[in-house]
Amino acid sequence: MIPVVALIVLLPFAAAAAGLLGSRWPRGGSRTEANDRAAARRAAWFAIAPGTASLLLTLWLAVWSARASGSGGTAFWAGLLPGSTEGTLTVVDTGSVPISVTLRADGLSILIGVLVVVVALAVQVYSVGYMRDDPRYASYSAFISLFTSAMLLVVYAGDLIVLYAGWEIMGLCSYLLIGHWWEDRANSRAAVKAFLVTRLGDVGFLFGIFTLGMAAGSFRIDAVLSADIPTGTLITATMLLLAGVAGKSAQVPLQTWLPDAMAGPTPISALIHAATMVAAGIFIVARLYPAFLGAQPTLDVLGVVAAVGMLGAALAALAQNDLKRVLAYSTISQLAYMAGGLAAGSDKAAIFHLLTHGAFKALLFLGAGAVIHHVGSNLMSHMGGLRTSIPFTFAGMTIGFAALMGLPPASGFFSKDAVIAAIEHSHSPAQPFLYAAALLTVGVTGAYAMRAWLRTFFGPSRVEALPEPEPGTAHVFDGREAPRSMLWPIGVLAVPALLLGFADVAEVDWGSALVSLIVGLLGAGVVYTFWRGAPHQDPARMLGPFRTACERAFYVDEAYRAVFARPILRLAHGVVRTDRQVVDGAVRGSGRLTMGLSGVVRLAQNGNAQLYVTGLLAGLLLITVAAVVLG
Amino acid sequence: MHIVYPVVVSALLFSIGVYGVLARRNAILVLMSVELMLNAVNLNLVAFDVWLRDRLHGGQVLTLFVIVIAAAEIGLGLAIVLAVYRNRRSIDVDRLRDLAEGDAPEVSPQSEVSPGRVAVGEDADREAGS
Amino acid sequence: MAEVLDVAVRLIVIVVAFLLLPLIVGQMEHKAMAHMQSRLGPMYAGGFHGWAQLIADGVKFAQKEDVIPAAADRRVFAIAPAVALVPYLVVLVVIPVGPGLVGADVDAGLFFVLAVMGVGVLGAIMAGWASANKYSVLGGMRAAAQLMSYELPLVLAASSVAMAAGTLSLEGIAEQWRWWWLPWQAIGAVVFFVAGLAELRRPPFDMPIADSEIIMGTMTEYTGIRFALFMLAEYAGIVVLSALTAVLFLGGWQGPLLPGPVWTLIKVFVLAFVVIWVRVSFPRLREDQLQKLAWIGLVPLALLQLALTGVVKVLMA
Amino acid sequence: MTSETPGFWPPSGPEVVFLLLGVVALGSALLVVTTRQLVHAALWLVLCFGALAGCYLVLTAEFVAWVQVLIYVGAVVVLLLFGIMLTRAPIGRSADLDSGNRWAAVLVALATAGVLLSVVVAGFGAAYAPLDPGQGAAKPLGSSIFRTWVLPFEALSVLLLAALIGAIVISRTDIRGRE
Repeated sequence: MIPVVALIVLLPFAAAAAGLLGSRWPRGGSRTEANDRAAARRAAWFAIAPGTASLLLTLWLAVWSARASGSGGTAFWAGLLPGSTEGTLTVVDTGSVPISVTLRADGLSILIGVLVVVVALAVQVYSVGYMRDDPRYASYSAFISLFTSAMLLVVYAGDLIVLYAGWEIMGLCSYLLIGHWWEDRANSRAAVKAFLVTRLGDVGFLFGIFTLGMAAGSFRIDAVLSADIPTGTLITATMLLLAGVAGKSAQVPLQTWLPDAMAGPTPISALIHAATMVAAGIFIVARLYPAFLGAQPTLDVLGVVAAVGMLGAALAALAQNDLKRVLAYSTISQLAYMAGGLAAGSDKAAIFHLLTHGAFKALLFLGAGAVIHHVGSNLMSHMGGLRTSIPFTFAGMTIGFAALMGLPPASGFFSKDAVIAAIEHSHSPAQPFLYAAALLTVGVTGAYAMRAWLRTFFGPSRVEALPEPEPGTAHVFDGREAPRSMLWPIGVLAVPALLLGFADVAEVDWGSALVSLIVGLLGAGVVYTFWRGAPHQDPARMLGPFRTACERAFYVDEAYRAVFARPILRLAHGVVRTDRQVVDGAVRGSGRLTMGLSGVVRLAQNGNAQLYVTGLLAGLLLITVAAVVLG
Repeated sequence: MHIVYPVVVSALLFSIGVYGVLARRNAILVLMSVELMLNAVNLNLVAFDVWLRDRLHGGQVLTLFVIVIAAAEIGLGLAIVLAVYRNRRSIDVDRLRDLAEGDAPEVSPQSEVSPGRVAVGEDADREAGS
Repeated sequence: MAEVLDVAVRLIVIVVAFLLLPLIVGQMEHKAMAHMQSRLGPMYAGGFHGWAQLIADGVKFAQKEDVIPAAADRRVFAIAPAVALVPYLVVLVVIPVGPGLVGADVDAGLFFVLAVMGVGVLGAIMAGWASANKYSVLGGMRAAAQLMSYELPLVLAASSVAMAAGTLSLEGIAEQWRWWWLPWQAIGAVVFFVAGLAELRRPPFDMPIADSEIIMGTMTEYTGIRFALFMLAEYAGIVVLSALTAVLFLGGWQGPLLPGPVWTLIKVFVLAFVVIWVRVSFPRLREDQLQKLAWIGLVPLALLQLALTGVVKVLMA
Repeated sequence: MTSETPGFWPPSGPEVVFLLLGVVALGSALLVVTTRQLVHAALWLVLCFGALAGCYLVLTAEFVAWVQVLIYVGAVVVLLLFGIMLTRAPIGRSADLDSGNRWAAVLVALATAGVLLSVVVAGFGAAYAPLDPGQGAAKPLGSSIFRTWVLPFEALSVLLLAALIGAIVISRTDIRGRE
């Protein structure tokens, strides 16, 4: 089955290469509108056809795995998809620990793989409509393909170094895609920020890989997991890996890049926040879960991080005016749930929530894209009363918000319940804190989901008073429902978002589910009450003086700027000044000193021959006198 | 005859010539001073020739040679001085500063029309033609 | 005491000769030139053929106001006539009239004569420069250039005869002279005489005072007694040149029948007459012609004479 | 050498004459380097050279004396005057015949005089040479030149020729260097 896996990974890669190199061939030179349109059409085919093929192959792989009689395991995917396969394509000899280019397909990777290809294909199809008039659509779709390919590589990698390669390519692609509208300085800044912050985590990640690899004597995941590694080493390695996880999955304290990454086109947000990049962090922990289980302090840290992240991000989401930023903070919050699930010892709950979250968050983002596409603005204060003008999107997003809030029967209800139940029953030292945070977050989640839903689709319509669209936002306003290529993915994604939860319906802990449901509804109800009182106004006013802090995400960016950026800038300025004044000054000063001295000497070199002769004779006399006196 | 007399006269004459060479700015005056120095040497030569009673008359013969060389020198020197005068309208040795490092202070701005040739003062425009 | 008397007598004789001979030559020029130009010349002063004309001229010059131009360099202007005149007086001292009849016998007499005559030109240059007159300066420069050019053939021709005689003493040369030296040293004689004329700035070599070009050249600003001194210097120069030529090339006092000093005087006056004759006969040369004559005429000729003398000398020895 | 060296006082006749001429020569030389009129400098130079010729005569170097007069006074000074006139020397005083480093020149000249005088007085203070007329006559000098010193003489004539050609080439404006 390894060739099939390789094909799944390579097809999007080939699509990326073809889209980058071939979409304009053979008439690449002239940038006429007709050419652009033809190139976009061709690029769309290049993007969608391999994506579809990849999806079909993944499904076939899943079917094969389901039928196979696998080795089994504790995780639920082992029961669902018991078949697994692993194959080494080549071994790169490095002189110490060899790198084996290994692919591995088991239940976990196939599950995530399905999520990835489905969301990616949905995003590609959606982008055809969303980015219809963009002159750089070809490179955009090619980057998405490359992104998909990289994520699939991460998912199917059987070797940590191979995994790391995909991991890094993803970082690159996120940079390219977030900065797609680089004409606006803010967008390119956001791209650079995302790149740098995730890179900060990647450093730790890379060293974590090295630590593990060195300790195990191999980079192969099997070997690493089965190796007998001392606990200290394991804690060090997992802590380092955690940095990478926090970076990629936007966990505290490296979460700041994600809200800013909303500068990219909305489908990109869907892709990054639902299926690929942020999922990668959670996936890695799940993949290496045995190692993490051996390092309890790491899991404790992860739990604290998750607790802080889920509540803080949810509160921040509650105060945002930008619909996409609401969803972004929501993503951070939900990812923190998954991290919490992992910290609580249940990788199954985390992956389950990852899957459902991937579905409903992609749905929400694509729906938000459709709304933005319709309104021409990201800001909820510009929206309102949209349920009548875009009913299809309204329906899709209602399902999405329900899943987010954890309302039955939407998928989020089951997965979140699983996570909360896992937290409730865990024996981690951070358990009480984590549990309290999780429950509180459920309430806040209900509140902000309700608020976003109400602000967007209910209340008075403010569409007519719109200003011209700004760069960096969706740039087409046609006042109708979005094109069909955008609606189809919404419809398709709505199905798993609604129904995926029933996959695990048997294991629902109804007690804790009821508690969380009540808390969630309580939060939603408070918001609804506030909203009923004054539909024109933002229900976030209930936060009172706390609102600004929430809106600014508790000043983390400012704090970072004050703690890291400014001192570093000051240091850099100092270094520059030192270089200019001390180092260059020494160089220039020595030059100037030489020039000055030579200037003094030059005074004698004034071209007056008589002066020369005078000096000559004076010297001669001195020598004579000296010779006579001394001799 | 005490040899010290001609030798002292010679030494003083030489010193006077030294002063002239160093202090005079007109090139012809400098040439004259050089002649004074040469004459001082000649006087010395003659005096020592007499003192040593040289049978070969080396001193006096050398004096004659020096005189001849002085004549040749004055001919060439004047030719050079005249060539300089033709080009620069000046034979002040302290204004002939092409050897100076950097800009010679004497070069007036309007005279920098032709590089490599420092024309002095208002004579710059009516040079050559002779 | 006798020595002092001897020296005194000699000097007195020389001064008398120095005062008398130029006058005679001047008077001769007056009359000879007049006759050559078919006129009488001065006829009234002193009676017989105006013999006292030059004395009268001298008196007139002495009476004239001594004018010095305001812009002139006064001291140099004043000294210049003396510088022009004195060398000829000094030269006369060493010219022998007969055997032993000489003011002072100098070992290197020929050299002495040539050296001192060269100094005379300084007078012309000083006069030309000090007058603060551009014509005068031009004249002075011409005089200097002329001196520079003609000094060379003069010295070369003189050295030829010195070589022939084997001595630099004028008396010695005159003693050594034989009749066949006339053809042998003919070229040298002509060169010497012509170059001497040029050095005296006599016509046709009188560019420094060419009146039709530069008014009166070096003498433009001179009047009265100073002008008279320049004229005196010129005639004294004629006497000196004639005497030198006679001593060097014509055997000096050597001659049949008549006593030596008489022969000398005859030769001197004949040569002086030739000088006058040349003046009347030839037009003035142009400046470039003058230089050309010196450098491509006289110098090669003098060198030729020198070579000839040397060859003959070697053959005879 | 005579075994008995006369004292400095009283000076002999030639010595008196020599000293007088020396004073004249030094005085006129001083005027040459200090006068503010160019042409006067040349004329004082004539006097200086003349006095020096007299010194040579006193020192029995007769031939050298006349050569001095012939070449220096008759040729060199005339050439210098020629040059002065060609460079348009003004009549009267020129304000700027001395350059700026005059005082340095005075110092150096005085130092030179001091050094030379101390050396020669220390070295030759007692030297005495009786004057012997005829030593510097043309004949012994000529035979010396053309016997012993004939090779330097020839070399010198070549030098003179070279100087002659050089002076012509330099002063003629119609002779151009090879382009």
